[in-house]
Amino acid sequence: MLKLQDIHAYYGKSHVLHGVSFDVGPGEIVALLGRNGSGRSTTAKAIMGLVHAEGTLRWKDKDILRKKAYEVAHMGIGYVPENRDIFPKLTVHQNLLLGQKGNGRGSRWSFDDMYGMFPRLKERQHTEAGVLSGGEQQMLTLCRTLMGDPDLIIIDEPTEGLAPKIVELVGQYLRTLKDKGISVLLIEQKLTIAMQISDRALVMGHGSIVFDGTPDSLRADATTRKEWLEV
Amino acid sequence: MTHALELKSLRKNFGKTEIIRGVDLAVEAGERIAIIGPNGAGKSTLFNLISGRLAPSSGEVLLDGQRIDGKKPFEINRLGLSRSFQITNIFPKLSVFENLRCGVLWSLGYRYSFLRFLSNLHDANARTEELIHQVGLDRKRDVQAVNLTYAEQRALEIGVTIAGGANVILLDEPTAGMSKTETSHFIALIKQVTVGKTLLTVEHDMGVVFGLADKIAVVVYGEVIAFDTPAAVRANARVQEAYLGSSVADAQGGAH
Amino acid sequence: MTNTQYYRFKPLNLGRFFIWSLFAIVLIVAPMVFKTSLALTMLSQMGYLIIICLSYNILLGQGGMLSFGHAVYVGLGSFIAIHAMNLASKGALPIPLVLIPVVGGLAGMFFAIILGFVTTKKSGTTFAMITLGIGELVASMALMFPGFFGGEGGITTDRVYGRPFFGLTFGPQIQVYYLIAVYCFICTALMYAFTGTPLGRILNAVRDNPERVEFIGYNTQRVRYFAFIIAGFFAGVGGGLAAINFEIVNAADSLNALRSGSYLLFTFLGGAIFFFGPIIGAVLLVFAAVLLSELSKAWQLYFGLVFVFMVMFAPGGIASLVMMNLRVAKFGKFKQFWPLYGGLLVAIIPVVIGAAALIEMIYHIQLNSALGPSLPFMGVSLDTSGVASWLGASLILVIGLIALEFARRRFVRAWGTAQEQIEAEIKRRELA
Amino acid sequence: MNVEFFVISLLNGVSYGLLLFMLSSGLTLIFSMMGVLNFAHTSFYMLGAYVAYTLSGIIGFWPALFIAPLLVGALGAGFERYSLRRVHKFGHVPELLVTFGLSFLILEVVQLVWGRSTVPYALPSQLQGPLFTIYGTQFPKSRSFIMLVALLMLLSVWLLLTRTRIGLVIQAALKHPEMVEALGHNVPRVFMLVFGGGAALAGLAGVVGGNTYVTEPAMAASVGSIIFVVVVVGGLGSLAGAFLASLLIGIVQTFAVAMDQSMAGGLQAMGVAVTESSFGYPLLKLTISQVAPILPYLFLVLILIFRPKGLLGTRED
Amino acid sequence: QKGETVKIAWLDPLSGLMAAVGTNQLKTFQFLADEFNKKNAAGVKFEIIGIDNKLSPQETTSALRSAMDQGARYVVQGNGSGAALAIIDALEKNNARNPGKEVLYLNYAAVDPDLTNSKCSYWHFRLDADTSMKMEALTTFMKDQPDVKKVYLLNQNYSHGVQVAKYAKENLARKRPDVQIVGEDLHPLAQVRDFSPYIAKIKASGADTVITGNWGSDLSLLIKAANDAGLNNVKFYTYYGTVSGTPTAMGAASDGKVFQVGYGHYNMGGEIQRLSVDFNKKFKEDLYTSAAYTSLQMLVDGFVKAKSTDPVKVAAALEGMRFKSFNGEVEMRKTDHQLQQGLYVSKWEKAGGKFPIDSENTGYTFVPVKYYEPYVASTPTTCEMKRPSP
Ligand SMILES: Nc1ncnc2c1ncn2[C@@H]1O[C@H](COP(=O)(O)OP(=O)(O)OP(=O)(O)O)[C@@H](O)[C@H]1O
Ligand SMILES: Nc1ncnc2c1ncn2[C@@H]1O[C@H](COP(=O)(O)OP(=O)(O)OP(=O)(O)O)[C@@H](O)[C@H]1O
Ligand SMILES: CC(C)C[C@H](N)C(=O)O
Ligand SMILES: [Mg+2]
Ligand SMILES: [Mg+2]
Repeated sequence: MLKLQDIHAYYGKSHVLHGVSFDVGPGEIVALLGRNGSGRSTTAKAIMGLVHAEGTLRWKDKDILRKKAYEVAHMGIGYVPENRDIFPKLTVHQNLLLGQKGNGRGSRWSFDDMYGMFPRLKERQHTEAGVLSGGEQQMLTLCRTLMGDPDLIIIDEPTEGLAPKIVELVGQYLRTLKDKGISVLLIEQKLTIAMQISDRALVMGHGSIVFDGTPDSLRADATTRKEWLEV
Repeated sequence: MTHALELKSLRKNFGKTEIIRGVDLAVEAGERIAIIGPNGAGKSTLFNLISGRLAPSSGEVLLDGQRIDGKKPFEINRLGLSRSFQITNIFPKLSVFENLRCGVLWSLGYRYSFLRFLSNLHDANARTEELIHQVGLDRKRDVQAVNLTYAEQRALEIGVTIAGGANVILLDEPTAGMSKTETSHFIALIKQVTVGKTLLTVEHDMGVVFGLADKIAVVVYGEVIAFDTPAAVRANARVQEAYLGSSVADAQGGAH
Repeated sequence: MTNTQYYRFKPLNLGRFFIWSLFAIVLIVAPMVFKTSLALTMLSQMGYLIIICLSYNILLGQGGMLSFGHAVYVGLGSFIAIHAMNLASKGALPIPLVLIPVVGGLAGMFFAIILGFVTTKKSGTTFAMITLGIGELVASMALMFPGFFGGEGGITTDRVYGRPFFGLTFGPQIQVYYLIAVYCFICTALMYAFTGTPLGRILNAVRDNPERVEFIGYNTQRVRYFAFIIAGFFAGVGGGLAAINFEIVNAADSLNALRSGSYLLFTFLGGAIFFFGPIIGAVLLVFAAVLLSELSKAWQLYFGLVFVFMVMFAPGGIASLVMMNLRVAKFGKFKQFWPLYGGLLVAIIPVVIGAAALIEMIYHIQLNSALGPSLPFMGVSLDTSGVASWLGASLILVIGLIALEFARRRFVRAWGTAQEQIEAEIKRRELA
Repeated sequence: MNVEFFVISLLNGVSYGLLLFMLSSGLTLIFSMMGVLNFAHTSFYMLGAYVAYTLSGIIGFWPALFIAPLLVGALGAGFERYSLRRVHKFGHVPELLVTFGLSFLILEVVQLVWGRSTVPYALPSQLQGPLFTIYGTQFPKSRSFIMLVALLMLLSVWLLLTRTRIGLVIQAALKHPEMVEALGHNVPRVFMLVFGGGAALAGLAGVVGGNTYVTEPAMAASVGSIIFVVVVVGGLGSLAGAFLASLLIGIVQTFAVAMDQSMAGGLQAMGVAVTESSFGYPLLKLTISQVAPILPYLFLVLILIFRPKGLLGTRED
Repeated sequence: QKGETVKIAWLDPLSGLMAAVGTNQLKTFQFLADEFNKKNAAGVKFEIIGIDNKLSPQETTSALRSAMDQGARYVVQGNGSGAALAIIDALEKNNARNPGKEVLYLNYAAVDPDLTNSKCSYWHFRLDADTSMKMEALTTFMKDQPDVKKVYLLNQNYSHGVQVAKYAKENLARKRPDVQIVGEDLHPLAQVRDFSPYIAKIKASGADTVITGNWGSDLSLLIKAANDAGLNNVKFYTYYGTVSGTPTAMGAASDGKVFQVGYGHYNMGGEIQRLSVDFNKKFKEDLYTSAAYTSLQMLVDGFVKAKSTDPVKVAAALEGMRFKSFNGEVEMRKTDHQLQQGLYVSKWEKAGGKFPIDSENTGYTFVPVKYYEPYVASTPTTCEMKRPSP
């Protein structure tokens, strides 16, 4: 489905990704691991067309390199950024509304699905999103992206700032997504959850992929873990 | 007897929803308290009430026995209570040095002075240098705060918070967004700069919580359901059910 | 640690001494170089406008307060100053002329204390709109009180009164210029000093993040209010000097929103993020207001064009352009830019000439056709009725544009590489 | 005040209020959605009048009524596309300044093309004459037409804001433009459309305002600040607020003109002797009618001090 | 003297609120200078240097300095008494401080009576009739209008407007004590967009006559609002009905309802009429500032009389000089340098017959209904002229 080959990305003049290659299949959960600053978020942005990138980037056999973010979104990729980026002055409901494309008909997800997933959001649906608690905001961003009915969802550190119990919940929901045939590219710091739910794990280091295999093989590969994940 | 910080049946509602539903809490001087609780339980709101960002709907907040509820943030700060923010909140266009110096000025009595030069305020400058060193930003002394990395900004956030030398310090998720290594670094830093002070922190990372706190307060749905030592809290069934869940917390807690 | 600090500051101080001396020398020498009476008028205006623009920048650049009503404080300062002069010459008030600007300053400060109290309660757009409202109010009301404001004609005065001050009567413009220059220097120095005081720094903090300032012990309203009062004082000093310079002040002219707007525009054009930006702005203001409008009937068009392009391409104002080049020079990379700038200049000349010729011809048709179809333009005579002039001007313009684009591309490329190298250099130094 | 005068004044007040609303609806749109203090708004208003003047000479007033706003809107969109968009990332002050510069340019170009004096932009025959006569005072058709247009503007902007997500998209994009794009919205195009739409509304106001009042180069500057008052008093981001504020200002100002009371009179009524030598006599003797046209500014200042959100606003900054 | 070029600096607004008026006047001066250059008794050539003073007294002072730098020894100005005062003030100082570089100021339209009374200056000559003189003529006319019974004064709240109101009240009390002032209003200058509240007030007051010194859009909008509301039985007595834009605003609807007082009208006949027509052909605008003609004529005669173009000599020659302008013989009164000339009260009516030339292509024109000899409108002066000691 998604295929990256030798992607290079730049912030202005600084070269951040040095040839990233991997792919994500349909209905697959792929974890993208790595230390702070290794370039995981940049990879996500490169896919979305939010940073200048070079290389081959294909989605459903179409070239999406250099496409504008809204075009990429319309082709079915959803993105949940790491710093949440909720719209603080809009209500929870309006935030979700903005996630929809068109009038939302034909989407796999409805408002009720979202509110069912996180009842807390339903309680707060007419509140300004800016006053939500940190964790609530995180839930909101996830739902907002789902409202756009993506076939692939890229989630950047979704469990950041969530209470342990909610972290588990998120893990469950990611698996539900998979059951609905949606692929997930999960960018994580916390190994625990990523290892539990993903089908495949990628490890990034210094702007390129240094490991690609199943979670089990990563668990077994002490050197990679030592060198690229722990300090 | 007076406590360093005391909350008496504190309540807060936004419109019709009551977010804080009667919190009583007494913190002794020099204690380190961790506040945990599910998302949206009202931890940050509690901090906002204490620090004056919000006014309580009812109830009292006492700092060293003195009522501070309803006061403005700057008044509370002048009484010796300082806080950091969950979302980094520094002066983006000023350098690291200037950020910290701003934090120092009031407490050294320079107030709104425009008759003295900053460069001649030797005590303030010395204190700032010391702070820079403490938070480990020597190398970034003259870098604008916007240009710092996330972790550095968090360190600066703490630096600005402790700069005024307040005795009671509130930290809202100080380690959010940091990697494991950075986190443990940071805990050491926090421990070091808050020696002898009263500390309240909000945290989700059980590793941090257990590594840092003398006592833990568990907030659920706007109420403190437990306030005890870490071991006792961990054993508390209600806490387990309401907050910790099973494996994740264990995994986090076990890592330290 | 402490060592490095001293090492850091010393050369800077030397440089500072040098710059201030240079500033003083420029102030002293300027009227000796530019001798015409027009030049002297312009220099005098620059002198007090520098004070006004700098005072405006205490609000805009340093405090993040966008004011649409700065002229109120300048203007009221002028009025009080002029009344003080009239009283003094009647012998009712023992104030020598050299202290009149201080009177203006105190007046500006007084009104800032009164009006600023409500204005500075808020920040951001709300602040801007309150200043707009107060500005309009004061300007309109002034016309209704001819007793104090002198109505349409304003209030006049004679600055020559009392005993001469060390032999100076302040009748001749040159003496007035030097009075202005002295004030200009002192006020600039004071305002610069202000940036280095605790209040000055906290003001920056309020600009950047008012919320956090509340949590380090400062009352943001208070900080804004104090800054507003200080700005009001210097605005009033500038107003007082203006009153001395013109010996007339009238409400319609000195209080209105247009005047406030021009302080804003030119402070911004000069560069609000640097202390010295407004100085450049003030100089430009005089050139635009006095010279440009005399050189060409189309001055507002030129002004609008230049302004829009400046905001689009150099939002930091002229000062930021200067600083960017200084940075390049500091890293020893400026040499290669001489020819590039030369190229730009060579390309711009025909663009300006061509465009200006066209614009002037169009304006000539609109305004001056009574004088016949020919107009003098830079030494040649253009004929608006003939095809040749139009064609020629267009041709020059087009050629210039092509050359400019060419030069621009080369410049941008070189500039990019230089910046890249500098960034790398900085990183390297940081690591070292 | 007798009934006759009251009715007529009320009518005048409402129609003036609606004129203000017509002038400011486009600004509300731009200001509330994009946060841009568009100083060139009234310049677009002026352009609308001039373009319509020329067009109605060629194709007649009624076609011009539609085409002129479109042209002005296109111009606004072009300005957004090629100038404002570049400046957007630098913040609000540069945005404001660039529109300031634009207002200079438009003024000069208008003067170049149409000259510096009033142009004879006349009402079409259908709009000439009174619509009805009440107590011997005529109510002109042209004014009723303005009222109609203002109401239509209210309706269409309201539909735009409530029936589409454009408002949400823009507000969200002010905070996190990249995120909004990542959610699949073409943000630049929306900005351009909104700005163009605002300019078109201003243009439309010019088309109908220009012949009811006068079409001259000073027409832009003369309504420049009053419409900011309307938008701010109403509350940033609130269309209903702007509407309410327009009517309120219109009515207050109209009735204020009728009041010849002054503070001096009030004091005298209370038994305080006020003479020409009393302190502040020039102020005391001002009548309300004399200050009527500047009451809106007083209103603005008071509102901002006591209710910074504005009448119906929800946002504060 | 023969063949000399005389530079005249024209300092008036080319931008801002009064740009239209200023532009028209600059064209008038340039056009007339061209005409005079073809043939004049002194044989001089006039060169007009137009400088934009933005209607601001302060800008005027710098404009004046630049004019002097460019060698102009004569300045003309007319819009706004504020700027006029600034010039007088500056010239008093300049002419005292720089002997040999004196400059003369011909004021062609700034009508504040103070300029030739308390603030009078030897270097200032006014060619327009001031507010009090025009009111003198206007009220003399009204004296004979029995239908004037209730008068409403509506003026701009600044010096000119206040003075119009003041003189109107004084003069009417003197000449028509039976006339009732039923209302008086001062409104802020150039702030009112909608005059209908004022019209409602006028109507409610029962006034049959409005006296207004308004100009520019304040007059255009006022009259438009009156016409819109169908205020048909009220006459407007104005000062500035001819100023650019106002005729267009009046149009057919104001037929017979607007009076104006001034030193001329559109159909004066003679040379000025020929020039007006030429001007209109050339610029598609009206020539309404005929004081420009008087200015140049006076200079020419002054040059001849002084046999020099030196301002000092010319100033001396001008004092008390009588000369012939387009509107008959006029005199530059020595005591205060206020030109004494005849004034017309004219009425807005359909053009044609004896008065074929219309205004701004409206088909309407100001038809003279009464002419007053100079002495009628002449008002006393309190000027104590300080003359330079020879
Ligand atoms: N806007 C930017 N401009 C310049 N450099 C940037 C920018 N954003 C990130 N970088 C740099 O790019 C590199 C990769 O950053 P990225 O955000 O992709 O890392 P990450 O793996 O997601 O880490 P994190 O755990 O911090 O989210 C880092 O060195 C970072 O400093
Ligand atoms: N100004 C406000 N208006 C309305 N509701 C608010 C406001 N501030 C906070 N809330 C609500 O109060 C609840 C508690 O928020 P708070 O930020 O205190 O949670 P928290 O315990 O810090 O959670 P987290 O751990 O996720 O940060 C949330 O549901 C939030 O939506
Ligand atoms: C030209 C006029 C409309 C101006 C008028 N003479 C005045 O003194 O204000
Ligand atoms: Mg990341
Ligand atoms: Mg929180």
